[in-house]
Amino acid sequence: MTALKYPKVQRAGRWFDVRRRRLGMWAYAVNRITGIGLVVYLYLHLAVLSLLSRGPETWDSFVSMARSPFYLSLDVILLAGILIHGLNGLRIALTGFDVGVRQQKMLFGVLMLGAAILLAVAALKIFGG
Amino acid sequence: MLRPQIIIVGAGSTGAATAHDLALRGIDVTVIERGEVASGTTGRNHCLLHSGGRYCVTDQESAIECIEENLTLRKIMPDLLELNDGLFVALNEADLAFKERFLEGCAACHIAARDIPVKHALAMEPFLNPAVLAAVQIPDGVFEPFRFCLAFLATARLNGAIVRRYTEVTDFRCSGKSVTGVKIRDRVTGRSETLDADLVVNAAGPWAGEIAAKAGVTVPEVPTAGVMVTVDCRLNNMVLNRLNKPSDGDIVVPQRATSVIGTTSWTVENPDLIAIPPEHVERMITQGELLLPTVRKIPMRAKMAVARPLIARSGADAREVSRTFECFDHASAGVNGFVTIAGGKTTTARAMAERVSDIVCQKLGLTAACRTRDVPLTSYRLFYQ
Amino acid sequence: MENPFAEEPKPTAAWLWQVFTGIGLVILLGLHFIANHFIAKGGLRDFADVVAYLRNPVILVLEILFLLCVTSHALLGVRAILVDLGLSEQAEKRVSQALTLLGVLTVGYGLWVTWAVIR
Amino acid sequence: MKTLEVALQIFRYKPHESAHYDTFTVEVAETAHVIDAIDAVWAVHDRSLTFRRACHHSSCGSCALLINKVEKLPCITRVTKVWDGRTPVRLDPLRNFPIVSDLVVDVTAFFQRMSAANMEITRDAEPSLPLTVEDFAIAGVPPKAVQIPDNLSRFNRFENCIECGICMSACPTMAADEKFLGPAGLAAIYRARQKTAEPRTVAHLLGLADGEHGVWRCHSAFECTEACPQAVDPAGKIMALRRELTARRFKQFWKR
Repeated sequence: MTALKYPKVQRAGRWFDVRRRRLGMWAYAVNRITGIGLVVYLYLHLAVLSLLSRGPETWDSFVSMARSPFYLSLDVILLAGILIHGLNGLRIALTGFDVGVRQQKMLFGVLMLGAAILLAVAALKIFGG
Repeated sequence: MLRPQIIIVGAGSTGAATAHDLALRGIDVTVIERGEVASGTTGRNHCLLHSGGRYCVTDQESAIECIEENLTLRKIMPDLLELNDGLFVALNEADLAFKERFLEGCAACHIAARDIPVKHALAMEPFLNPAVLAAVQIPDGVFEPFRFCLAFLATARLNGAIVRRYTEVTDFRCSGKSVTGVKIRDRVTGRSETLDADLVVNAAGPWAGEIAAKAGVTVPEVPTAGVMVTVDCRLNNMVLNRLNKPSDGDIVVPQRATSVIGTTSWTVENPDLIAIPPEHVERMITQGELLLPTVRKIPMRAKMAVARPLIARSGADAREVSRTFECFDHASAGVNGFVTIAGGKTTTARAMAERVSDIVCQKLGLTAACRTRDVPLTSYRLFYQ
Repeated sequence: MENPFAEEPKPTAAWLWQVFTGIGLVILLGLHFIANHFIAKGGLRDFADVVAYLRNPVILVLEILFLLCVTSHALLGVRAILVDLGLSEQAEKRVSQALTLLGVLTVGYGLWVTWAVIR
Repeated sequence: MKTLEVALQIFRYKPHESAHYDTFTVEVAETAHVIDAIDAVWAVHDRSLTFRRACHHSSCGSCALLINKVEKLPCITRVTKVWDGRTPVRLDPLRNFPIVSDLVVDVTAFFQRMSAANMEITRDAEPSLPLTVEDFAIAGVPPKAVQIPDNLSRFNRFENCIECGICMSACPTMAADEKFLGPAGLAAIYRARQKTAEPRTVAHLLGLADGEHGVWRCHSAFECTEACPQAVDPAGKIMALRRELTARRFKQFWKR
């Protein structure tokens, strides 16, 4: 008897599909997306740091470029990713040790609110100098 | 000589238990079921493991069968039963007057019955109507019909039985006056084929008449529907019965986190499609309320209706028809190699299987004895593995 | 039929490491971010500043710890995503080996950059 | 009897034909459940339709499927809850299971997982009536203190888990990782572990859950708990197992 099985690729993409799913699923998807983004950033960052080995001039010219508003807004996006991933990570750690499991949705809400506030403060600081 | 091939039509409790019985006797069996296991009458069961108390006054033959099988099932499927006993409670003077007859009936049928203090009953059943006047505790229990059948079939399969689901019987192949095979259609592949059979056991419940008609014989069966209503909270630990003759809505069976109130009774034409009359549902709630006053406040979780395969006895109404079973050897109507097992209830499925298997063996000239009383069943989960 | 789920699998500490490095990151990344992008004038340090900063032994230890934490956390995360694809046992092993190698290279590179700055 | 006409768009698949949807319109009682509508399609329109069902009251767990793309038990889902009067109610087989035919899925892998822990289906470790606030919350009934006198035996009761496979269908991890023990399988290990204090059995049960594809594979999406029709809370059980496994690991570490 030949049973119908959906292709692996299609199934593997399910973590991405939040349609008709609930808050926990969104948290999972967002965590993954920010996680992937942060890994990419990590290696970019490490690559940029190699400029340090080329001496003061190279680095300082990079720093002056990176102080432009365009780079600063990229910083804000980075910070958003870090805050979301980090605070959601706290939810995963806490619930993973059986703390606040029943309140996980509220926990997520509170943590994301915290992330938003921190981001707003940080953005003011970044652009306000 | 080739090993005899037996085909069983229907994988409800009777078919499943018969497959197990025959397989245990070393006979090759194939079960043909048109849907999922227990998708007919057995599935939509009240889940009551009868102690016989319900019939000990009106139908002692059934009551004795029930208590015997109740004790046997405790041995062969101990893990599949919720054994909390049952209470028969009196709510008015008429009920109270029935108590003596009930206790006598239980004694006559060897059903252990204890007349317990009302205070005691209310302590065990905090949601029971506080106006209760008397309570008798008897060894009722709860099973789960789907897994009940799966366990029988899983064990049968370990002993070589074949179970074909989503396969329906379209016709019989006859040679002269004997049934020699079954024409089937697989509803998954769409293919039709004919299976050889030395004997066919018709265990199709309320559809037994329809199957028998394909072989040109009749079964005196009355498909009788009943409505059951499930509420969204478990209100009783034990099975609660009204202490009186069986009537509509006089029993509440707990099932997992719910309570199931049942039942009504009316004759139906087409057991495939039964419309649930809203007034029957309302009657279940009104009657259930008498036993458990909280019932009406709880949201309804499900309601179901299914036809029971009661055997007709001339002139009797549905409640009076005996709940016992009967085995019909259609050789008496001129068709060989074809027997029907009908009536009965899930609690007595093993006994029905024993009876029909004895007849099968006798017809085939085999001497293997029934062993289902003592052989414990394997895990129902193995059916799907 | 053999039941593949009835056998005890090899225990794993991957998730626990992910959580512990994650908790470490919340602290270390917090410090790293505040020190390098908020306290520093204009959100970034110039070269001389970086050198002075990293020559502080406490900072140096913290930054190296941070490097270890972030690398393992990131690569454990990548590994989780890859394992989630439903790999064969063989492929799972190869993914682990490749990511371990990548981790060692990453940390080595990080240490080299640090050394290049403070020497 | 008040009736309504409902349109069902049903997933169809047979090994000899390609997958597609068929739409049927049936008349059912206003108070009917989705299983009654499926039953009517089968009884009136198309006898080749295959679907699983037995109890019609959420105790067998066989009828689970996707109603409008969400995992539900059609036996306890009212037609009026999912039918807006226009868009056909879409019925699909459960996800993450091989599809045998139409709405029938192959549950072998699910029951293998349930067999691993060998969880009994009766439980006796706690009072059977809904004595906890949570149990009452399911029923929408305010909690009421119920005291069972000590001299009365405690009652046993069937487990809430009806092995319907809904959690396995809802779990995003299960979708890709076929080796994942899954919500119900892990919850079963937790229940079996709760029932015993025998050190070797406990070690075995915890050992079953301790692998790469055991408790640690869960990504805390909590979809299983959200979808479970029986309030089993598999995600909560996974987290409880994680805590015990973590504690055990620390203890072992310090003992060395």
